[in-house]
Amino acid sequence: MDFAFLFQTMTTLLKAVPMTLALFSLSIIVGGLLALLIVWMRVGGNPVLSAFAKGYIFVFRGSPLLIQMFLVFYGLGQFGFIRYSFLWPFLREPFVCAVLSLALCTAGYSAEIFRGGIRAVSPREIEAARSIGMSGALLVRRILAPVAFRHALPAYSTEIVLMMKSTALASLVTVWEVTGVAQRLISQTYRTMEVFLCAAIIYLVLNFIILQAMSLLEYSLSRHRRAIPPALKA
Amino acid sequence: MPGVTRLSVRNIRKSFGTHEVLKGISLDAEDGDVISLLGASGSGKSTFLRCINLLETATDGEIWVDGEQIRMIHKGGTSRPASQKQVDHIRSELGMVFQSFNLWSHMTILQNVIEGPVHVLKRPRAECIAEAEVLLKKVGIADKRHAYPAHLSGGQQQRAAIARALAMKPKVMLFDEPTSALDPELVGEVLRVMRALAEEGMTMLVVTHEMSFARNVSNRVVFMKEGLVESSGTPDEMFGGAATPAFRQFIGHFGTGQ
Amino acid sequence: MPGVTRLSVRNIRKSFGTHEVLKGISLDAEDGDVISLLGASGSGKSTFLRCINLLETATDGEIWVDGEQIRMIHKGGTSRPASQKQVDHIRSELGMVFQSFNLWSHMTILQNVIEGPVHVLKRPRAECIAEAEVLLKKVGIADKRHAYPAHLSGGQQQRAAIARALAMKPKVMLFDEPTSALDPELVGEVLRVMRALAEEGMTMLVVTHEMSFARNVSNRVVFMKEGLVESSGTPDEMFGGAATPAFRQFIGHFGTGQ
Amino acid sequence: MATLELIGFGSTGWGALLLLAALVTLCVTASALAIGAVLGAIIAAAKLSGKTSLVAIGNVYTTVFRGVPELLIIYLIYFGGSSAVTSIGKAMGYEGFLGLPSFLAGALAVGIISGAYQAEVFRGAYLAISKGELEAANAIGMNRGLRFRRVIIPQVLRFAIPGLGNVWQLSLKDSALISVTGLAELMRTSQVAAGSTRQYFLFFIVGGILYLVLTSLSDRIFNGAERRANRSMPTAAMGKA
Amino acid sequence: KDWRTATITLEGAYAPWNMTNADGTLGGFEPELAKILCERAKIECKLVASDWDGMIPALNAGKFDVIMDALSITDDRKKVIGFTIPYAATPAAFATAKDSPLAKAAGTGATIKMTPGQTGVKEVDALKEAFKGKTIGIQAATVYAKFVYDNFGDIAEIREYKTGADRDLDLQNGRIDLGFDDAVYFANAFQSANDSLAFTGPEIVGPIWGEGEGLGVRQADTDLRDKFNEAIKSALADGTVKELSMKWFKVDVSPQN
Ligand SMILES: Nc1ncnc2c1ncn2[C@@H]1O[C@H](COP(=O)(O)OP(=O)(O)OP(=O)(O)O)[C@@H](O)[C@H]1O
Ligand SMILES: Nc1ncnc2c1ncn2[C@@H]1O[C@H](COP(=O)(O)OP(=O)(O)OP(=O)(O)O)[C@@H](O)[C@H]1O
Ligand SMILES: [Mg+2]
Ligand SMILES: [Mg+2]
Repeated sequence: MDFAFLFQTMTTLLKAVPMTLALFSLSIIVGGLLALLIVWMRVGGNPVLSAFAKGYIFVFRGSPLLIQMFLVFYGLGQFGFIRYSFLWPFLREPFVCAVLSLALCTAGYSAEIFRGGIRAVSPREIEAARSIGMSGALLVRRILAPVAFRHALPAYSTEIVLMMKSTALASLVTVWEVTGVAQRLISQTYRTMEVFLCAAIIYLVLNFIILQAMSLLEYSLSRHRRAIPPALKA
Repeated sequence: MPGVTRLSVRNIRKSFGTHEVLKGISLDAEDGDVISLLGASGSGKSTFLRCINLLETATDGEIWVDGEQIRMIHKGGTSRPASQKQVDHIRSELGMVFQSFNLWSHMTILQNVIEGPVHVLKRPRAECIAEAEVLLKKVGIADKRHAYPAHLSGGQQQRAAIARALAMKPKVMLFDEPTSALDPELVGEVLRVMRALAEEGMTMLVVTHEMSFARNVSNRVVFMKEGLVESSGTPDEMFGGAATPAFRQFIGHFGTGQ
Repeated sequence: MPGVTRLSVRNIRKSFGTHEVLKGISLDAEDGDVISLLGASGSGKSTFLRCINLLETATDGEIWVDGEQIRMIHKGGTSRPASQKQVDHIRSELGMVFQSFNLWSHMTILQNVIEGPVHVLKRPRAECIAEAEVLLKKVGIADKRHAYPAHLSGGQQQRAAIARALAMKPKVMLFDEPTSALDPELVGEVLRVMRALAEEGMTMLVVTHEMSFARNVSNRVVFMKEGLVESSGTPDEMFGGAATPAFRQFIGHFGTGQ
Repeated sequence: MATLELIGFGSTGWGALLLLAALVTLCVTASALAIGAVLGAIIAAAKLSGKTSLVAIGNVYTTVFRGVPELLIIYLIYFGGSSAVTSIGKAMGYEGFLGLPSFLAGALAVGIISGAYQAEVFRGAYLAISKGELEAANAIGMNRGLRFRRVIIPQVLRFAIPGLGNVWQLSLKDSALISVTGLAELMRTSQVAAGSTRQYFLFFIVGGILYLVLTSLSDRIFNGAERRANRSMPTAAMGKA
Repeated sequence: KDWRTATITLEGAYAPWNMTNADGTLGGFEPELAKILCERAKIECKLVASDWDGMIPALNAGKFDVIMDALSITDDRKKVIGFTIPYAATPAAFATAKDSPLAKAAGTGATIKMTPGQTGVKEVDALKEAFKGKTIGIQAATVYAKFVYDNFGDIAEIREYKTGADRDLDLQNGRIDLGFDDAVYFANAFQSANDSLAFTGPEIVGPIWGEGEGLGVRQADTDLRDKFNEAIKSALADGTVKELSMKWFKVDVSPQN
C-alpha cells in the first residue's frame, strides 16, 4: 500500500466534502418542501392535482437520476423561452441545476414515503381529533404530522442516505464534489482502486453520522412506543 | 337549570349507498338527562351517534345543539355541513368517547387531556393543566398522567378518554359502547366514573350493552331496531311490564351468557 | 373411562426475574373434568396455563400429561425441557385456545384447522379435511371455511380457534379467557360451544371471568390468589356457603357492573 | 421523419438495440434481486439471531453496502472479482486471464447491494408477524422447522412484498451504473446511441421512457402480488380522514 | 506469447473516431484502421466495446489486450500502460457560437506550432486579451485542459466537463462562451450542432499535445507493441492512414514528424 498516495488522495477528496454537503443539505431541504407539496396534492381530494402528483411520482421514481439531471441541465437550455426568461440567470448556474434535479428526484420518493406515514396514522385517532372540534391545519399540525413523520422516519433515513450517494452524479453538470474529484484523480493517475477506496471511506463516514443522527431522532420520537418503563408497570 | 334542551335531533336519516341505516330518528336530551341507547348489532346505534357530531353527515334531518342548529347544504341527494367552522364549534361542545378509546398514541395522558382546551379552545396552558389534573384524579388515574396510552390497561385508557372528552367542558357527552372492549374487571371502573358523572348532572347519551347501567343509572332508555326507535321510556317502564315484545326478546338474549 | 388422570400438575413454581408469579400450584384433572380457574388480574392464571403446555418453562415442579411426565433439566436456577421432541409431542396432546384467537392470518379457516393434523400428526389430508368440516359444523361456522380469519367476527374467530385445537384430538383443552375479547353478543356463541364440549366429556381447564360458566358448566372451581390456590371445590361449595372470604369478595366485585 | 427513423426498427434505427438493452437491464435486475434475496435472507437471519457476533456482522454488512456509493462496489466486484478468479485459475494451473463476465459481475454487484436493502425488508417483515400466531404454532406441537416453513416463511413473504417492490426499483436504477463494465444494458446503449449519432436528448429521453416502461411493468407485477397476498387481510377499511 | 489473437477495446461512442452503428456493429476511423493493422501484424483481432471510465484498469486486469480509443500518449499514462507509436496526431482549437462576439478572433484560420511549456507566443497572448472574463469549457483531465489552465487560468473562468459532448451542448446553450478541444473532434461536432458553432483563433499543433494518439497495451506486452508498431509504420508509409483519415475526418491526421 502506498500510504503517501492514499494520504494525498484523501486530502484532495476532503477538500470536495463541503461541496458534497452543500449539494446534499440544500437538495434535502428543497426536496422535502417539494415532497410536502406533492403529497398534499396526492392525498387532498382534488382528482386533477392527485393525478398530476401520481404522474410526477411515477416519472421521478421510475427513471434514472442521471437522465433527469442531464435533461434538466442540458435540456432546459435548449428552449429559447427558458434561455431568455428571468429564470435563466439561476438555471445557468450548474450548482443550481444540480440541486434542482436532486431535489426534484428526492421529492418523488419522499412524497411516497410521507404518504405511507400518513396512511399509518390511525383513522380512529383522527376521528377523535375531529370529535373535539379539530380540523384543517390544526389537525394536521397536532395529530397527523407528528405521527406520520414518526412512522415515515425509518424509510426517510434510507432516502436521505441514498441522496447523499446521489450527489455523486453532480459532476455530470460540472459541479465537482467528492466522486467527481475522485474520478478526475483516477483519470490522472489511473489508480482506480486506491482513489475509490478513499472516496468510499468518506461516504461511509458521512452516512454513518447521518444514520446515527436519524436513529437518535427516531429514539427520541418513540417514547410512546418503547417498552413500559418499570416505574409505570402495574 | 333542568328543563333546558341540550340536544335535539329531528327526523335524522342516513343511507350508505342504497342501504338506509337510519330511517328517521328523533330524540331530545335535556339538562341532566342520561339516555341509554340499546339495540341489536347493526341497528344503527353507532351511526346515530356519529351523525350527531357529524363524523357522518346525515342524509336528512335537523340537529340542534344547545339551541343552535347545525346548518346543512342539501344538494342532489348528498348533503354536507355549510360551515366547517360551525362544525368544529359544535363538536367542541359535544364530548365523544369511543369504544376503542382512540387516545393519541404520541402524547402522554396529560397531553391528551389538555390538547383540546389548549389548541382548540385556545385557553391558557397552565390553567388547562390544573383542570386536567383534577379531572384525572376524578377518574382515578392521576398517577398515570405522564404515561403514554400504550402503557395503560384498557380500563385506564377508557377513563383517560373520558377525561379527555370532559376537559372540553362539553354540553353533552356521547358514549359509544364505552365498556365493551374491556375485560369484565375493568368494566366496573368505567361504569363507576359514568355513574358519578350522571350524579353531577351531565347530559349523556350512552350506547351500551350493560343492562345494569341502562336500568340503574339512566333516566331514559331508547331501544333501536332496524334504524328506527322501536320503543322508549323510563327504565321502570322498559324493564317492567310495559316492554314491547321486541325489547323483551332483546333483553332475553342477554340473559344466556352471563 | 372416567377416573383416568389426564393432567396432573405437582407443585409448579414460576418466577420472572425475582418476581415469583406461581408459588407452588398443584392440580389434577380426570377424564371429563371441567375446571374453572378464577382469580384477579395478575394472580398468575395465564402463566399457569402457559407453564402446562411449556410456552413458559416452570422454574420447578412436575407436569404429567396422560400418564407421561415431561422431563425437565434443572440446572443452576434455570430449567428447560430435556427433549424438544417430547415437548412437541405433549403439546400436540394439549389443545390451547388463546384469548386473542391467534389464528394464522395467511390461511383460510379450513387450512388453519387441518394444519396441525396434516403437518404435525402427518395424517392423510383428505381424512383431515373431512373431520375438519365436521368440527366446523359443530362450532357453527362451516360456511366460513374458505374465509380468512381477518374477515370473520370475533366470535367466529374464537370458534375457529376452538375447532383448530379440537382437530388435534387433544387429551385436555386449555382455554385462556376465551370470551373476554368478545363483544357481549358474541360471548354467548362461544360459551354454547364450550358447554357442548363439556357435555361430550372433554377434559377442560378454563381461565374465565364468566361466573355463569363457572357456576353452571364446570364441575370444579379453582380460585387463585397471588400465585397460590386460595380455595377450590365444586361450584355448589364455592358459590354456596363454603366460600372463603377472599373468594366472596372476589365474586362480589363482579356484581357491581352487571 | 429522421428522428423517428433513428429510434425505429429500420436499418438505421436503434429500436432493436434499445429493446434488447432494456431486456438485458431487466435480466440483470432480476438476477440481482434473486442474488440479493439469498444474501438478504442470510443477513436478516444473522441480525435476528440475537447472537452478538452475528448481529455485528449483519450490521456491518448493511451499513457498508448501503453507505458506500454503488459505483465503487461495482468496480470492486468487477475488477476485484476478476483478479480473484484469475488467481484461482493460476492456482489450478490455468495460465492467462479469466474474467468475470460483465453480466455476472454486474448482477453480483447490484445483488450484493440489494441484499443489504432486502435484509432490512425481511427483518421488518419477520418482526411484523404476530407473536400470538407463533405461539399458536408452538401450542399445537410444531417443531422449529415446521413452524419456519408453514408459518414464518409465508408471512414474511407477504409482509415483504411492498418493500421488495421498492428494492426492485432501486436495483433497476443501480443496474444503470454497471455500464462501466461494458455490459450493453439500457443506460449504456442510450449513451452509445447518443454519442454515435450525437442525438443526446433524443436517446436520453427514449432511454428514460424505456425505464418508465420497465417500472410500470414491475409495479404491475408487485401490485398484483400484493393483492394476492392480501386476500387474507382485512379489506382496507380506511375511515374518511 | 505468440499473439495470434488479441482483443481490442474501444468505446464505440466517440464519433467519428469510433462509433456504434444502429445494427450494433462498430464503425468509424479506428475500427477500419484496426482491421488493416491486424492484418499486417498477422493477428486475429476481436473488437469489443467497453466504457471509457474502466478502460485502463480493465486493460491491466487483462480483460483485453489493446486500447484503441483516441488515446493520447501522455507521460501520466505511460506510468501505467505501454504505448505504440502514434497513428494520429490532431490539432486543437477554440470553438464558440457562430453569432458570438468572440467568433473570428485574431488568427482564425492560421496554424501555430507549440512545444510543451512554451510561453510568450504572440497569437496566444492576443487570445488572452480577447477572452478576458469569459468562461471556457474543457473536458476534464485532458492535455487540452492543462493548456487552458496554464495559459488562460488567470483571466478566464474555466469549467470542467466529464465529456466533450456535454461541453458542446452548454456551448450551444450559452452557459459558456468558449470551448477548447481536439479540432478534428470539433469539426464533427459542429455538423451535428447544425453549424451553430465555429472555430475561433488559430489551430495549435505540435509536440505540446504529446506524441499523438497511439494504441495502449500492457507494459509487459512489448512483443505485441512491437508487432503493432511495425504495422502502424507500414500503414503510415503507404498512405493508408491518410486515406482513412480523409474519409472520416476530411483532414489528414497522420502524425507529421
Ligand atoms: N361506512 C359505512 N359504509 C357502509 N355501511 C356502513 C358503514 N358504517 C356502518 N354501516 C352499516 O350500517 C349499519 C349500522 O351500523 P352501526 O355501526 O350503526 O350499528 P350498531 O348499532 O352500532 O351495531 P354494533 O352494536 O355492532 O356496534 C350496519 O349494517 C353497517 O354495516
Ligand atoms: N413475560 C413476563 N415477564 C415478566 N413478568 C410477567 C411476564 N408474564 C407475566 N408476568 C407477570 O406475572 C404476573 C401474572 O401474570 P398472568 O398473565 O399470569 O396473570 P393473569 O392471572 O392471567 O391475569 P389477567 O387476568 O390479567 O390475564 C403479572 O404480575 C405479570 O406482570
Ligand atoms: Mg356500534
Ligand atoms: Mg391472563
